Amino acid sequence: MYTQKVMDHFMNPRNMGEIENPSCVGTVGNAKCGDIMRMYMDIDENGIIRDVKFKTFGCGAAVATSSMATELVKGKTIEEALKVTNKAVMEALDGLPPVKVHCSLLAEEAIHAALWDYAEKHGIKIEGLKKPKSDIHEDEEEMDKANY
Amino acid sequence: MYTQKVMDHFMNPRNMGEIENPSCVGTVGNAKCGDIMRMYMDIDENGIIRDVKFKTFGCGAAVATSSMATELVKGKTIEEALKVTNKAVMEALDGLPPVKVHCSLLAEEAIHAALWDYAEKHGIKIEGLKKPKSDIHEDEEEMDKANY
Amino acid sequence: MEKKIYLDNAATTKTRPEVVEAMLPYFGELYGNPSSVYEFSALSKKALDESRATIASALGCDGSEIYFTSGGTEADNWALIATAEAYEQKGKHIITSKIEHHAVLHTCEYLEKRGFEVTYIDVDENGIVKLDQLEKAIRPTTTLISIMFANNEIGTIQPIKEIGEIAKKHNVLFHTDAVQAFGQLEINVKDLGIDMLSASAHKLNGPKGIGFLYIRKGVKIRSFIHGGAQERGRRAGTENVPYAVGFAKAVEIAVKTMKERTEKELQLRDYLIKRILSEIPYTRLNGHRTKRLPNNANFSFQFIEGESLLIMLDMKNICASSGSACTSGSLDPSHVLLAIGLPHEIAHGSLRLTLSHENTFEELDYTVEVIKETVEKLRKMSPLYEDFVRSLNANR
Amino acid sequence: MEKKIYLDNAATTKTRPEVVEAMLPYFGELYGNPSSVYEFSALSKKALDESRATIASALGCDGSEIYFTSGGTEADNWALIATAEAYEQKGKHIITSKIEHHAVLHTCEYLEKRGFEVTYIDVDENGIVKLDQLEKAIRPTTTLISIMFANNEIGTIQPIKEIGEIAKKHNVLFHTDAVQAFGQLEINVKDLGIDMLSASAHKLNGPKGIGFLYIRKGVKIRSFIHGGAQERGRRAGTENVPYAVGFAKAVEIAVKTMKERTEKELQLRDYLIKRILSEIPYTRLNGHRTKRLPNNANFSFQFIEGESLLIMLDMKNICASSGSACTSGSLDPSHVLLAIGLPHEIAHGSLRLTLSHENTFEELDYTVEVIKETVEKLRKMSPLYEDFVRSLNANR
Ligand SMILES: Cc1ncc(COP(=O)(O)O)c(C=O)c1O
Ligand SMILES: Cc1ncc(COP(=O)(O)O)c(C=O)c1O
Repeated sequence: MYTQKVMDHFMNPRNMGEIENPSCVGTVGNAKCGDIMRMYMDIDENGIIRDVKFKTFGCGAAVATSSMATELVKGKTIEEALKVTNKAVMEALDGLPPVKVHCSLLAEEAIHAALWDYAEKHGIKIEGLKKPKSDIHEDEEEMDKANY
Repeated sequence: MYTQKVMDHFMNPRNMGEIENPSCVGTVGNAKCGDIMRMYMDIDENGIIRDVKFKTFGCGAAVATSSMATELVKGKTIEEALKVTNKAVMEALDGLPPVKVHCSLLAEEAIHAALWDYAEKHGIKIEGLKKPKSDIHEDEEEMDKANY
Repeated sequence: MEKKIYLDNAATTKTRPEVVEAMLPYFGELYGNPSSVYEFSALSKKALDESRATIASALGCDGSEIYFTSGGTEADNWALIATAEAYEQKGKHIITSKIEHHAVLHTCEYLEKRGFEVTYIDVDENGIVKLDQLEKAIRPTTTLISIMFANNEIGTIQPIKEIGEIAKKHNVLFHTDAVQAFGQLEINVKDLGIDMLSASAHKLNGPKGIGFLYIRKGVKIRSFIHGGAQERGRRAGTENVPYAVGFAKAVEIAVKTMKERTEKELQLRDYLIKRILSEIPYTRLNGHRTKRLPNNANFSFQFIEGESLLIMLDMKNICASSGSACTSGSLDPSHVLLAIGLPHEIAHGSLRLTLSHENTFEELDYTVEVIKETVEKLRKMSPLYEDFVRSLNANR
Repeated sequence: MEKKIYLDNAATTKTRPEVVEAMLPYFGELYGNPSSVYEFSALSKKALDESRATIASALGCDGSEIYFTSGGTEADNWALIATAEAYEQKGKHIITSKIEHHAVLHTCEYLEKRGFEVTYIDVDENGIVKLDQLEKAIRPTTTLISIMFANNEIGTIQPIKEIGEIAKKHNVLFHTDAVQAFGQLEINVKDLGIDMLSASAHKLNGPKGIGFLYIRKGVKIRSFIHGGAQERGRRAGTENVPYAVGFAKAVEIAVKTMKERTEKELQLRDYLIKRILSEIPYTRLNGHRTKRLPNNANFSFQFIEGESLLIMLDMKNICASSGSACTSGSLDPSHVLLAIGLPHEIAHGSLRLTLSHENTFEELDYTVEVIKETVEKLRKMSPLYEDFVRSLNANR
């Protein structure tokens, strides 16, 4: 059901773990839906994401999208990181099954949540960053909805 | 679906044919239901059925029950013939499938119809003989009816 | 003559050895449930989806538009009941014909009990649906037209494209029961304007107990059998993977052999029809002379009754039918034969012979001789024939 | 370790070679339609009726009370929908439980849309239906109680006899979904007061796509699938003779081997439960400790999510499930685990292992080791576990 890339990032997640004394942390999702992602970032004085780590409670796609998201933002500036969309995460993973698309949204949201925390802690405003929702709901296919 | 006896009477019907100048004839059933039986009798002055013949338009069971009915009345008196019931015909054939029970009723009725004709022609009243219905309907199982 | 002559291919067909072969691995080694998560099950899922794609390509549609069912009957029930329910807001009127299979007619009766209205369109003496009557029957509240592709008793093929156009013009959905046609005729659902189509594997040398409903993308009907999310949430129940694979194999072969096979059947059929009609008096062919399934012949022999004819043929090792198999045992004459205008006693004397490409001319020669003898024998026993002969003589 | 370890026998089972063997003739040579008139078809009809009788004797009922369906799901749909419709005059209320299979629950939802009322009875923390609540829920308008025999996820066996008595006392029909129980437990429908019972062949080493509904003589429900007069007029559609024969063979073997087989399963199951619970912390067994199917084990591993666990097990060649197969892919945690009172995040971390007598202790040893490692790995990745450990340390 998953692409090889997804399976690779799931079985061998990149940047999994914690950062001691991180610049910021963001946690999104909820246990009810079965997905929680937490992202730690270490951001230097130039606004470059020097290090990033994640922890995820969730399905294979949730783990893989978090892993890929960390890879995509690591070494980037805050502005660049903000441009990492769920689409980019999905493409980098060679796609996700339709029912798993919400995982990539959650990964995007986790980046935003961490950056929001950074902005709050430093009392700055990051252009284009909105307060992240802590909870992304499934984007069910119309068809499925019609049947239940 | 049919017993060996039924098959035997169907494939080799006894007393099939017509009687020229019969004492009486009875025809029962209707083409709508797919069964018509005609019975010819030759009855002597002592009220003994000397000869009997039938013709039947109908299924295997219709042919077999007519054939068996002729065997059961041949050589009998009118009174004896009146006592040949559909049960007797069925038993003599080792049974019929439930949906075919009406054929045996039709055979009984054919005997009655011939005898009724005899009574009318001779202006006599035969004890216990009612005017036969020309048409016997299927006695469907309750269950089947409930389903359609 | 001990070998049986099977002339009842409209009732069911033999499952092809290649089909059995194709199914076997899915009983034994590849038994995973297609809905499970692990890779072992992905093999079942793949087989299922490939089967779907094979079947879809035979109809000119997409795999995602094919939903497996337990047979033609379930597919018919589904199309009618779920459409009636889904479009109830628009109206509660359905149109069908008088010569549909019981899977459609009894489902209509069920819907009538639930407050739906059904119009049953007449057919002409050849069994072709009256298109003008059909179009006039459409009301603003009509949600569905269900007309069979080809009839199972008399083989008549309906003007499907015209019906599709009428349906489209009036914005009504069009379902067709193609259980007899699929595998015998070329069908392209897009060209013909078909919104839903039922088919069944066992009519084309696949296994008994699997069919499908084609549902055009965009038709918003729900599931008929509720439960798990199988068949994209539209047909619950663990999927019958072996039969799906077998069905696809049967379709693949049916498509590949269609031209050659049906040409052979046509020759056999026309030979049979010609001999029977010319050699047995007081006999008629039921159904349209040319717009008929290549393997169907249906006769009425006046003055005799069908079941007794069948049994006598059976004693001579000929397997035939007097109507649809599932109504044998009932006393009513075929509703199809009554609908084309036959009187009861003639309808009762009908015989359906449905061929396969494996039948031979020798088999048919034997069959014609047996039918001739048997009809003669039964007529001699028939009071109707006696009356007829008397009236002939009286008029002389 | 390349050989797969199949621990998902509640999802589906391998079709036994003897079953395949028994079916083969009915594809190839004995392909006659059981409803046809000729003798060739009588062979199919005989096989069908003998299969019915074999199955009936396993349940202590009569062959005429067994109606073949396309699976457990159809049987459940039939029992619920046809009973609701047939007894509508009496009332429009049905009682079921919160832990039924979707085949029952989604059918109830369908009936609710059609204006029927459904009461969903709670279960206790072990998954046993609350009998007092059940009895109190009965109204004068209640027509049916449908409670499953044994649950497919947590294996809990219900007090069927008591439910049968309650139903009888209040003159309400009682249907039970025995899809998981049939073949694993002894069932006598008369002793247990069951009016209708659903079962499915593929759960007991028979083929996928055939099941049956037992309908006690006297229960006046109609057909659910309308059409021909097959199955004594109650279930239309050409009969799946090969699968009926295969189902009967599977039942015959299941009955013959039941004692030995389930004893073996019990030993395996209890060994597995003991090791998992004692060797992996923050783990619970879901379902009743003893009133459970002999082959079912269901665990919740706190702080981790089920699908990722499943996939990692799959990478080690272990086939398992996190709920019923047909709901995998959905994001909602199991309704069964929520009904027994688990919080969402724990319900999400559940694993169902369902054994067969062919599993070995060696397989289970390997499985336990893999689960241990995997749970540990996933907990290290889990923010929930991180929070938990922090709070532990903070409280020290
Ligand atoms: C308890 C229960 N009921 C019903 C079903 C449905 O059976 P089937 O897959 O044969 O339709 C299943 C299994 O899938 C089940 O476990
Ligand atoms: C025209 C037609 N529709 C429906 C059916 C029912 O198909 P099945 O037997 O697969 O349920 C048949 C055959 O029995 C048929 O000939």
